[in-house]
Amino acid sequence: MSMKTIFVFTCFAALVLWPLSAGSYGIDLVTKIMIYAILALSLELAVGTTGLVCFGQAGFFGIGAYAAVLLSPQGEAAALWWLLPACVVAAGLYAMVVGALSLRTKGVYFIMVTLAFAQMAYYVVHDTSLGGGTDGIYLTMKPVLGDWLDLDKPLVMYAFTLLGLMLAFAFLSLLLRSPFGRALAGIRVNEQRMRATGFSTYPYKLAAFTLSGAMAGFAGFLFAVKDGFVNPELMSWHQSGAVLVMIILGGLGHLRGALIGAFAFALLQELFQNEAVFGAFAKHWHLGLGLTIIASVALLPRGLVGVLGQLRERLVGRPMRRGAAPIAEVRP
Amino acid sequence: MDLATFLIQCLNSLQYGLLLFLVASGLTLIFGIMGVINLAHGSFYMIGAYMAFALAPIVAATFGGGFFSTLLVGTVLAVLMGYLLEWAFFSFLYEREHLQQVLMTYGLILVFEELRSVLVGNEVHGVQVPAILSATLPLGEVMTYPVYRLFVSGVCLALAAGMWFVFTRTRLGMMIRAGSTNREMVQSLGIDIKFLYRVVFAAGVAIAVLAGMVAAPVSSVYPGMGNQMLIVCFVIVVIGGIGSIRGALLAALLIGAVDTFGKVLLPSAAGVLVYVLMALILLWRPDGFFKAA
Amino acid sequence: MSEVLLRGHELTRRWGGLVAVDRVSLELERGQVHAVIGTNGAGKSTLINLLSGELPPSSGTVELLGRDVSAWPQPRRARAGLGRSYQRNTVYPSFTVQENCRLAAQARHQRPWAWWRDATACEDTRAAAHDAAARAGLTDWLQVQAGLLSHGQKRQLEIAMCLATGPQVLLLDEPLAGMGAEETERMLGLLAAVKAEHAILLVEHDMDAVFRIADRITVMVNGAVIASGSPTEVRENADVQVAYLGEHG
Amino acid sequence: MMKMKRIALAVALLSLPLFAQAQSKVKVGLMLPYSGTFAALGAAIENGFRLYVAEQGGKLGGREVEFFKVDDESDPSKATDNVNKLIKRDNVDILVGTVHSGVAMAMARVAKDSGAVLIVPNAGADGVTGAMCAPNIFRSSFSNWQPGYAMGEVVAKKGHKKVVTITWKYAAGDESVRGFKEAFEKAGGQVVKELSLPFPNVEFQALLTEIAASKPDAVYTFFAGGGAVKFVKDYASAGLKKTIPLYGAGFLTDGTLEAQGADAEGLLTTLHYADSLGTPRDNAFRLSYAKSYKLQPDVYAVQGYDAAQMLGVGLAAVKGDLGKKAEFVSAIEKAKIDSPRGTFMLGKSHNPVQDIYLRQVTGKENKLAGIASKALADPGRGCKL
Repeated sequence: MSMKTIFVFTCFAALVLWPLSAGSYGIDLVTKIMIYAILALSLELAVGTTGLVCFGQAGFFGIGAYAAVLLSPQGEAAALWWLLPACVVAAGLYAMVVGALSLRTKGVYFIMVTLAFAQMAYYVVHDTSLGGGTDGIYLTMKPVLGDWLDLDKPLVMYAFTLLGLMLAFAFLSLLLRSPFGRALAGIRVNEQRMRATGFSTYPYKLAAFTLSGAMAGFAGFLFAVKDGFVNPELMSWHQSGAVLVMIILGGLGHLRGALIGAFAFALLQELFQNEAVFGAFAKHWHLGLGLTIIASVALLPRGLVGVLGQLRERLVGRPMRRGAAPIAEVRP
Repeated sequence: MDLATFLIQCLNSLQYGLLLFLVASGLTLIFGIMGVINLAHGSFYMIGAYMAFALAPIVAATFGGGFFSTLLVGTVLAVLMGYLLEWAFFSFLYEREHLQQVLMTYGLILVFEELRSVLVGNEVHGVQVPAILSATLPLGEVMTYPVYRLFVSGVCLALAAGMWFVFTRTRLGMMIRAGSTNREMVQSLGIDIKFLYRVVFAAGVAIAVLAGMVAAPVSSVYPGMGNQMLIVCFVIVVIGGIGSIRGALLAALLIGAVDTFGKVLLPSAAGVLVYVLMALILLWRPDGFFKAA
Repeated sequence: MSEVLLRGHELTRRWGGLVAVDRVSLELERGQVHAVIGTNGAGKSTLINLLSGELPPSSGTVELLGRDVSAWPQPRRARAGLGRSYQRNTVYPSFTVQENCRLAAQARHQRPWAWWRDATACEDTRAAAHDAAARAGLTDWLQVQAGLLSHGQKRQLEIAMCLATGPQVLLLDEPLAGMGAEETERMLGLLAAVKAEHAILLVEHDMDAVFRIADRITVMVNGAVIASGSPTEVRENADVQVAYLGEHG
Repeated sequence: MMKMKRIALAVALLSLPLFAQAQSKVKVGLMLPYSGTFAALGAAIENGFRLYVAEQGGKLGGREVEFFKVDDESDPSKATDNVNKLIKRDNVDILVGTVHSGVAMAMARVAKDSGAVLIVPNAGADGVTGAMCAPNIFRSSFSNWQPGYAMGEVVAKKGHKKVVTITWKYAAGDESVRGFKEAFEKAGGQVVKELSLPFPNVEFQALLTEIAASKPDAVYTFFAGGGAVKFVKDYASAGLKKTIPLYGAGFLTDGTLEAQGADAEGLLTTLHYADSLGTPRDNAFRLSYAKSYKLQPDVYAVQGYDAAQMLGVGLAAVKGDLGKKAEFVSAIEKAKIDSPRGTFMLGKSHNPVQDIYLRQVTGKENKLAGIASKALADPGRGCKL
């Protein structure tokens, strides 16, 4: 077993054991972080794996969340077995449309077109009464699966989210090793070469983008079920930006990076907001967070994933066996 | 809408478009030439507006000057700030992935916004229109048009002309254009690309700060004002074609018009129009109006 | 008899007012190395781009294995048996040699839907990859990361990746660029070894090498063909001597 | 010696539960914006709240008050987690918050589900004391409907017939305009055009031109913060202030007068508070606030102050024992809150039934110009209390 595998298994083991030691707030907090980790994983598939820098991931996230609320029947609980797939499909369909159109563009233009489509979704729920407008809308009854799955209980929600995260991670791990995943990796580094080799890259990219959107929709569904409340801000560009920050912070090109990034980003916020640690300065927590991010860019070129490797290089002077390949050029 | 109203709306859209251009031109400069996706650009605009507010009393006390002295002092400070920021935060990032720069500028947004809160506070402030520009011109039956808005448009036009001149007529402009197309070539020509980048960054920051200062009397000064500007600036830069000054001008005027007429004619879709427009334009021309010079 | 695998007919490509490739026709036969030479900017790389489908021609047609493929996008032509290499090194630096070749071989059997399968467990692509690496002389380097190879080895890997796709036609863009004498020899040996089963288009600056290995040579100047024939014919062509060889002394 | 110690120990042990009861602090969770656009409002609310607690000697209902703070960032997508931080991590007894309506809606949801007492010290979303109303949810401020409705009556009384409304396209603006329209059209006026622009866009010029073109008798508007400043200045510099009277919900000129300068002079707005009520109660409050914080209080400070009063009433009624929820709730429902704005009681849906003042901007103050609507109660639509 490689270090990588051991690390991942340790992480998931820790997550499984966490509720034993955590209070109810700790469980809520980690549930939230795991939802964001799924969202980050979804973005990692587009950005880190395929080189499609999407600045509109929150759009798919929000569509998954809104679908969970809007598709639920009034006054009774929806059945999980159809609601969950419906949300995932809704987000995936939107991603497919967005991808089909925006994949015509490259680099920064792609970034901005994806942003544009997310903003469109944002304004649709923000400016119309479709989803309760700016005040948001409640999910009054959480979806159920028979009698035995009650997502209203925090611990059940935790377990369900953890399962979702594990499945997402396992799915992506397998996917990246599969012929499909290898082709995506090739496309990220040099798309032209892939075409010359005989890969029609457009369907590959579209499939990856759609999958990514669908997975973001899954995260959105979980979010709606956990909070029971959705709001247009779920789709705002700040959200898209925050997820992007998570995966860059964690380290692009690694699934672990998305996990680590999501946890690090959320926990750093918790830390700097903590009055017990920072006293009155906790009010200015943005400052601490900002400075930490800047420091991490300056000191950790490969993201948090690369920390161990960097340490080893510092100590032993041995280069990493495998450097992260550079991401597709963003420059025009 | 009768003709007179239509013409006034055209004037409004032109004036708004020019202001947008003023802010966006600094972004397209940094973006196009250095390839840095500068999310903190809106923060520079915000810093400019707060400078107009916070520097004014200090400048008045030291130099006894008014609004224009403040502009001058602020611009000088902005150039210095841009120069130092490039040195401290960006100079080591060019060899890295571009997304690292995104992360860096995201961190800077947080820091600037919070420093603003610590230093100046969270209140909304107004900035006085300088006395000599405070007159208004009659426009139609009930409306008047403030001279200061014309002044803002004038500044934008002057800046556009100035940038055009620097780009096409000076050695610096030549180096900048060469640097944006081929870094290695410029270096082999014996031009110090590090210095060049630092100058470009400082110029971009100074333009954003200047825009903030000039806009402050009409926009007022409040927390979060930079982030509002940021996205629309990116839209303009991308529609215009990254790094293209004339593209940014055209795109800014277009966005100004869409925003102005959208609010009047299609109020229910006013928010989304700009993005629909951007998506359509980029699907039609995937590289924006003009490819970089 | 000779078998024409790829035929370019009256290919033209204009960039605005500039004609980069001007009504070029050529035929590639199995078992032959067909070299295209010309000064920088003569349109050689553009010609390869037209043939491989990377660029659409302004006019003219391309025929691959007897079928008109002019309207086919590049990936489809590649799958139909048209392989190409690039001037710049385009190997995937973070992949090993084996992975590079395997990825290329995968183009023939893409199986994108089989998300649960490990790409490396695919027997046929693995075999094709190993075979290609062996033919390019890289068997010993299979597990080495491509980014760590020497320049010459990277060029070999380029060829190996081309071969791994199982092509009939090879379009090689300056495979000898930047190579030392020993590396050049190895590459020429490699080309001689594979030419029997393929039709090869070779764009190259190294004249000695071209005249040693080419069966046919086409000379381009300013986008147009000024001479075409056997090495001897081309060497003795007066126009060529003026336009090209003369300059090189 | 030993004996003494033993006795002391016994006394200590015996008195432990008693002491615990009397000494354990009541935990108040303040969920307010401490960063971003509304940060100044959050600070004022907290100041007001703390001022009342300090005036009571740091105790409400005989129990000391301990504060827990969370920055809600005015971001509804983080709201549920932030409330849970207070409820589950800090185990607060009382929730106080917030400014942003969307965040308040999320808080109301959690409060409704968990049964925690929530006092909303600003957010005017009609739904909080409408469809979302609950026995444990109170508001010390207003509903968006209230100032709008009051202004509708005022504008109609002034004899204006045709009015144009303008606001941001978001819930607070819509609700305020709806309140205005309801009263104004009931009194025979007509809203000829409802203009809106996307939140938080502040480019008003196009819509001002539109107003000038349709030449209404008056304009009603709802803006707050930076947008309010810019709107008032733009309105004046477009020359409209001289020709078409501008009326607004009070936030148009609250906390923004310094920035608006002369352009705000003379504007009429409606709100449940004004700068110079001149009542002894208000004077005392303003003096005390100014002394404590070296700042002049505003409506947000009053709302924070009254939130603390409401909590104080409830706690006093149950002698600090929050276990008696029903008594706690009914005490607040029956109480007359002695607010600096004037005494008020809560309506059926737990929204203040209060006088809405008509204020006129004079100098840098919102001077009282009369009472726009006496003891105005929010209809509490959708509330089933």
